[in-house]
Amino acid sequence: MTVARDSYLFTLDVPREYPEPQPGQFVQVTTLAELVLRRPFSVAGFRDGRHLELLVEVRGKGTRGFAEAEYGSTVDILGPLGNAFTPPAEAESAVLVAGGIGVAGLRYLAEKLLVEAHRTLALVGDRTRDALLDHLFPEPAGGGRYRVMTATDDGTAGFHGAVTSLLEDQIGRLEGNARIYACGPRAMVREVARIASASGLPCEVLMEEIMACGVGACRGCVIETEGGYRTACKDGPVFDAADLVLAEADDDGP
Amino acid sequence: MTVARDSYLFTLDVPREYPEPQPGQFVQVTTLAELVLRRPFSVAGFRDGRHLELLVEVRGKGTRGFAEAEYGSTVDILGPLGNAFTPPAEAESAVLVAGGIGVAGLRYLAEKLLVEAHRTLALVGDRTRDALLDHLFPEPAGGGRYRVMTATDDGTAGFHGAVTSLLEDQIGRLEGNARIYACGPRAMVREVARIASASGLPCEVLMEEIMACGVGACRGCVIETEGGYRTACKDGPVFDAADLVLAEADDDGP
Amino acid sequence: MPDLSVAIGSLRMRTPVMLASGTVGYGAEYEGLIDFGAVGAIVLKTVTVQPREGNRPPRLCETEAGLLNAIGLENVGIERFLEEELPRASRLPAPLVASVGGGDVEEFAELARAAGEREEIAAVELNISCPNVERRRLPLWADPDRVKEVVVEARTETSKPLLVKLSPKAGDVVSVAQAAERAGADALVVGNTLPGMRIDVDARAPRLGNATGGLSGPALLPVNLALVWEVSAAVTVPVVGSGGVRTADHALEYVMAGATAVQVGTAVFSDPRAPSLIASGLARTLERDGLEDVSPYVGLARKRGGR
Amino acid sequence: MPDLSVAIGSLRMRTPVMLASGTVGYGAEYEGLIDFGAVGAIVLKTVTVQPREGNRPPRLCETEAGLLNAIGLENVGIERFLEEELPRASRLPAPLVASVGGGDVEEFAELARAAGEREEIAAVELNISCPNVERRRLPLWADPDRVKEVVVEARTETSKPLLVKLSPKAGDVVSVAQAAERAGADALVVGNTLPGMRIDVDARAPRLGNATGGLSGPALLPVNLALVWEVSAAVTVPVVGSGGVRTADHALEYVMAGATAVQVGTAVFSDPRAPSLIASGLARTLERDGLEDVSPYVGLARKRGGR
Ligand SMILES: Cc1cc2nc3c(=O)[nH]c(=O)nc-3n(C[C@H](O)[C@H](O)[C@H](O)COP(=O)(O)OP(=O)(O)OC[C@H]3O[C@@H](n4cnc5c(N)ncnc54)[C@H](O)[C@@H]3O)c2cc1C
Ligand SMILES: Cc1cc2nc3c(=O)[nH]c(=O)nc-3n(C[C@H](O)[C@H](O)[C@H](O)COP(=O)(O)OP(=O)(O)OC[C@H]3O[C@@H](n4cnc5c(N)ncnc54)[C@H](O)[C@@H]3O)c2cc1C
Ligand SMILES: Cc1cc2nc3c(=O)[nH]c(=O)nc-3n(C[C@H](O)[C@H](O)[C@H](O)COP(=O)(O)O)c2cc1C
Ligand SMILES: Cc1cc2nc3c(=O)[nH]c(=O)nc-3n(C[C@H](O)[C@H](O)[C@H](O)COP(=O)(O)O)c2cc1C
Ligand code: FES
Ligand code: FES
Repeated sequence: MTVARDSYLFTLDVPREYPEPQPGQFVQVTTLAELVLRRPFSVAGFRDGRHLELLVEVRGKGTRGFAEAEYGSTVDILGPLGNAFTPPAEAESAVLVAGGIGVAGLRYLAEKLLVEAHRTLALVGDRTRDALLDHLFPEPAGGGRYRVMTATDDGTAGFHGAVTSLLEDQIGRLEGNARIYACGPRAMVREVARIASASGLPCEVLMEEIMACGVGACRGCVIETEGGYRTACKDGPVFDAADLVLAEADDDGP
Repeated sequence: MTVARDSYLFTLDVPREYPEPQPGQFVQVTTLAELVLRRPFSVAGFRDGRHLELLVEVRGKGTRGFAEAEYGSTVDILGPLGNAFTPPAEAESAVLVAGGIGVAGLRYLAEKLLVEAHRTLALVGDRTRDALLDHLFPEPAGGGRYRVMTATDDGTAGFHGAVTSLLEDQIGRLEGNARIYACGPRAMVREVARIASASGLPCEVLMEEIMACGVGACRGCVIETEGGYRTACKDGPVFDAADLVLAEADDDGP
Repeated sequence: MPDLSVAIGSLRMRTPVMLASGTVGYGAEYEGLIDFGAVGAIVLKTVTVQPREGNRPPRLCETEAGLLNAIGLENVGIERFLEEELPRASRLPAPLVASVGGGDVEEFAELARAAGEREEIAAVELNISCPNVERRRLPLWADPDRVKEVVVEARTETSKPLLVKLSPKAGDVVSVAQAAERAGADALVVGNTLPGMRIDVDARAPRLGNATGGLSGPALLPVNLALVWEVSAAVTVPVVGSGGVRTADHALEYVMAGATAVQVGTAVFSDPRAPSLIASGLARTLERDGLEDVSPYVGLARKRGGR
Repeated sequence: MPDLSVAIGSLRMRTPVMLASGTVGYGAEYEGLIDFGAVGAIVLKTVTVQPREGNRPPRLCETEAGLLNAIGLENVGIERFLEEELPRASRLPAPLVASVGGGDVEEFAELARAAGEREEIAAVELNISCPNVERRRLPLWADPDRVKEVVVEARTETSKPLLVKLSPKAGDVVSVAQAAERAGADALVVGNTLPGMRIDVDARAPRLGNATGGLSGPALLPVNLALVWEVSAAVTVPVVGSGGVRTADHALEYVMAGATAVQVGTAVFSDPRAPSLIASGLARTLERDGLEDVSPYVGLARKRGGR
């Protein structure tokens, strides 16, 4: 299903014995037979124990091949893999910050939080209105415990500016403790980490790196942390923002 | 259009200015974007100056990719390339010997001969009835100047035995001069050449070799002849059988 | 049921399908995903004397039909390897081969002794493509004389089978292979990755943090296959083919070129079932051809028309 | 309109897109198919002193993302080349570079003189990957000392720009490059094909009549790109990248790695329009980046984060 220009939501029927993924985990997908590596995608939803949802933005050969896969075809996936987000404590509100396709990494978490009626604020940013993926987050429920706000760089929808500015704007208005969850471009992640640190709030981020094995064997997907290199596939993809060494030079990402 | 298990007849609409191919010529086709080489296919028919026909047997990646191309998609072809069969003289009957997909290399010639009402005997051989491609030759016309006979290795249709045995059987019954045209597996070609030579009949064969440039530039597709190596793409693909050096060891083909 | 087993000295392998060093880590990471029962031997990730941090990321980059990696030999060092990783790996139902990488002759000797002492280890593979600590004109992997020294010293330190893994970037691989054989290698692995790089033209920078890396996968197959062809004609010890093996037919290509076994690396990333599928494919081919074991295939392409 | 022209000494090229030796024959074969007006120079098929028959077929084999060829330097010999082929080629609207392959120093000198004398020829490329006539331990392409001799002698025979085409199979390509530079080469072409082979497991024989051949195409790109990266850091003369260039972005990768121009070979087989598409793609990129010529791109990846 096309959900924005060049972004697609896939529903995969998984076998009955498929283990329930945790929010933050991902799967390694064979997108095109001729590619040497699988492609990692966050679990963006899991329904009835049988339907695994992936939200994919076309970026290169593999994602394009996957987007063009025929409806009804069989997909080879490995996973769920990796660690998971720490659920917020009873008293903490959850603040989700998603930039662009980063929505994919937080959507399953958002759904769980909604089901649990946890106090949640989801901030979704993108360049412009047509690109925004906020509608992929679950619909705000009654009672006001779960809210979605948007930001666009060009001001065509929601807050006019970066989603991180929206975060700064909102963070002061939160009542009680909060825990931040972020997924998006490197520069955004770095800025969220800075804001969290400045506000003394715990913050977890989902990090993307090119992957080969996906199971911690090849040491190909490492992320620099205060404790040295850690694998995004096994030690991550979720990291405590305070542990990460995020250099400006790496903002382009892998 | 599927014409036998794993064989397909394609009709390509060519631009109005497309040059009329001669029987024996071929085109170089981009079958799959990720392949490094185009694939050569004989012109198997040309209608109304606008429709180029190719008859393709799935052998590997390229032919499979081509067979799976969607109806209505655009195909990138180079050609017509190569030399052509020498038309039979007025007084010569034409004997066409096709083994397997070799039908592709002689079909266009057969059609021309039929149109010209030339005395023609087409012999088509294959392993078994279901594989036979004789129905791709034009239907025998009235007047008996054009005949198609078949041979199968397992005797399920036509002559029971190799098409070359059928040729030996028929060659004695021909009236007047004849000229032989052959296309098929190396071993068959070698045997036809031997029979032609023994009978003193002129014989031309269409030779297959793996090709890169298709225009005589790379020297990759050479065939051994009495006069040294000749390119299948430019000096050929049609060769005078008497000039060829056909070693038994090469029967497997390229 | 044909017998797929092959041996390199006392290293007896159920099938000629080994797992290549560095691609399956210390093995346990792939537990439950790879059918280790179908595997001839697991070559563990190369260990060095000291732990190594490895290169800065990105460390991977996919290229046409290939993978570039610049892991930089990140590893926990021989000590923690022997203490922590080896016990975990030894639970797996396949023989273990330790891969060791030294910066000089002494380190190789030390590593070979330390690894060879452990009964969990069936054989030792010397990875001579490692970055050099010494500053010499010729890097180790290209210098037959130094390779000979390394193998001679390692040989004195262990009686376990010694495999020497050659680098395709050595201009004269055959001389290096012969030197290793003369020095007492029990088998030659041909070979490691080839240096390569890609540039991100938008970022205007190399795609790998280390700029260059090693090329593996299908793109490497024809290159290492030609080296197996050359090397196996020039030595008498078994040759193990490595580079781009994904199917039973690829394994057979290496075997027909002169290899006794193959190592599978990159293919495991796209399909952890690849090793067992290759083994069962080989078994089917043997059955089709009415053969009892793989030995008649070894070097067959040379006997048949190979010039 | 940005200016794509680049120069190697007196060889002035309209665009940095050259046609690689051996892939377009003597040029005329591709008349009407390649837009020679968009091409910087045509490197003609390597000629030798005596005519050569070449290798027995099959001479080609496609492999994953690559092509193996074993043409065996089939050519008409320098005499017929100068008499018959050159006049035909000189009709084409692009400068001609003669590629010559000698078996020893004297042959290279003779060929460079004979080719350099002709005004139709704008530059001479020395193909040092040729099979050797002399029997030495090191083949020519791997021996810096011999390469130096070859270039020195060729240099005395012609004042036309001399390009030296290196082989990626030389273990130490940088030393060979530096030797060629010191001997007077005006540019280095990096590089030729890499040895490779495939085996037909059904026929149980090599797919090429000559068993092994040279690997070209996309699979070769990362390997030769890494060599351009290394070589261009070690020499001051222009470097020309060759291996797997199919798109303007591939050409840019070579340029950002340090090349001044590129050669396109195998890509012409799949699309004779590739050279002109690459040239127009480069022009568009220059325009987008607001640049007037390609020189700011040369080696840019090293300036930016290249380590
Ligand atoms: C844990 C994890 C979860 C992810 N979840 C999602 C998701 O839910 N939805 C989604 O659309 N994408 C997700 N990604 C990113 C996705 O994996 C890449 O976009 C994809 O691999 C690109 O493949 P490609 O063949 O289309 O692009 P390529 O042609 O391989 O590359 C295109 C560009 O993307 C970069 N790239 C390649 N692989 C990655 C990667 N693994 N991570 C980041 N950048 C990469 C390349 O360097 C290049 O610049 C996730 C990545 C990780 C590591
Ligand atoms: C002048 C000429 C005309 C041809 N006409 C036809 C035709 O009309 N219809 C048709 O179906 N086929 C024809 N062929 C053969 C066709 O080109 C090959 O079957 C095709 O290239 C195989 O491509 P592939 O990718 O499917 O197979 P691959 O995977 O490339 O190879 C499969 C097998 O076929 C062999 N092979 C590959 N290329 C060729 C080749 N060019 N010639 C012979 N064997 C090859 C390989 O060595 C291998 O054993 C012709 C070939 C030539 C040279
Ligand atoms: C991510 C990665 C890490 C590797 N690490 C090592 C290593 O530590 N030691 C070693 O000898 N080879 C290492 N290799 C090389 C492989 O063992 C193998 O020889 C090579 O990849 C070619 O085989 P393949 O194409 O099947 O992968 C590594 C390869 C990859 C892809
Ligand atoms: C069929 C073929 C023939 C070649 N002949 C020659 C040659 O005669 N002389 C030479 O220097 N290089 C020759 N090459 C190498 C090419 O010039 C080029 O350097 C190499 O193919 C890598 O570039 P590519 O990947 O763009 O093809 C040949 C390559 C091919 C594919
Ligand atoms: S992808 Fe192999 S360790 Fe993460
Ligand atoms: S294919 Fe290039 S000469 Fe025939």
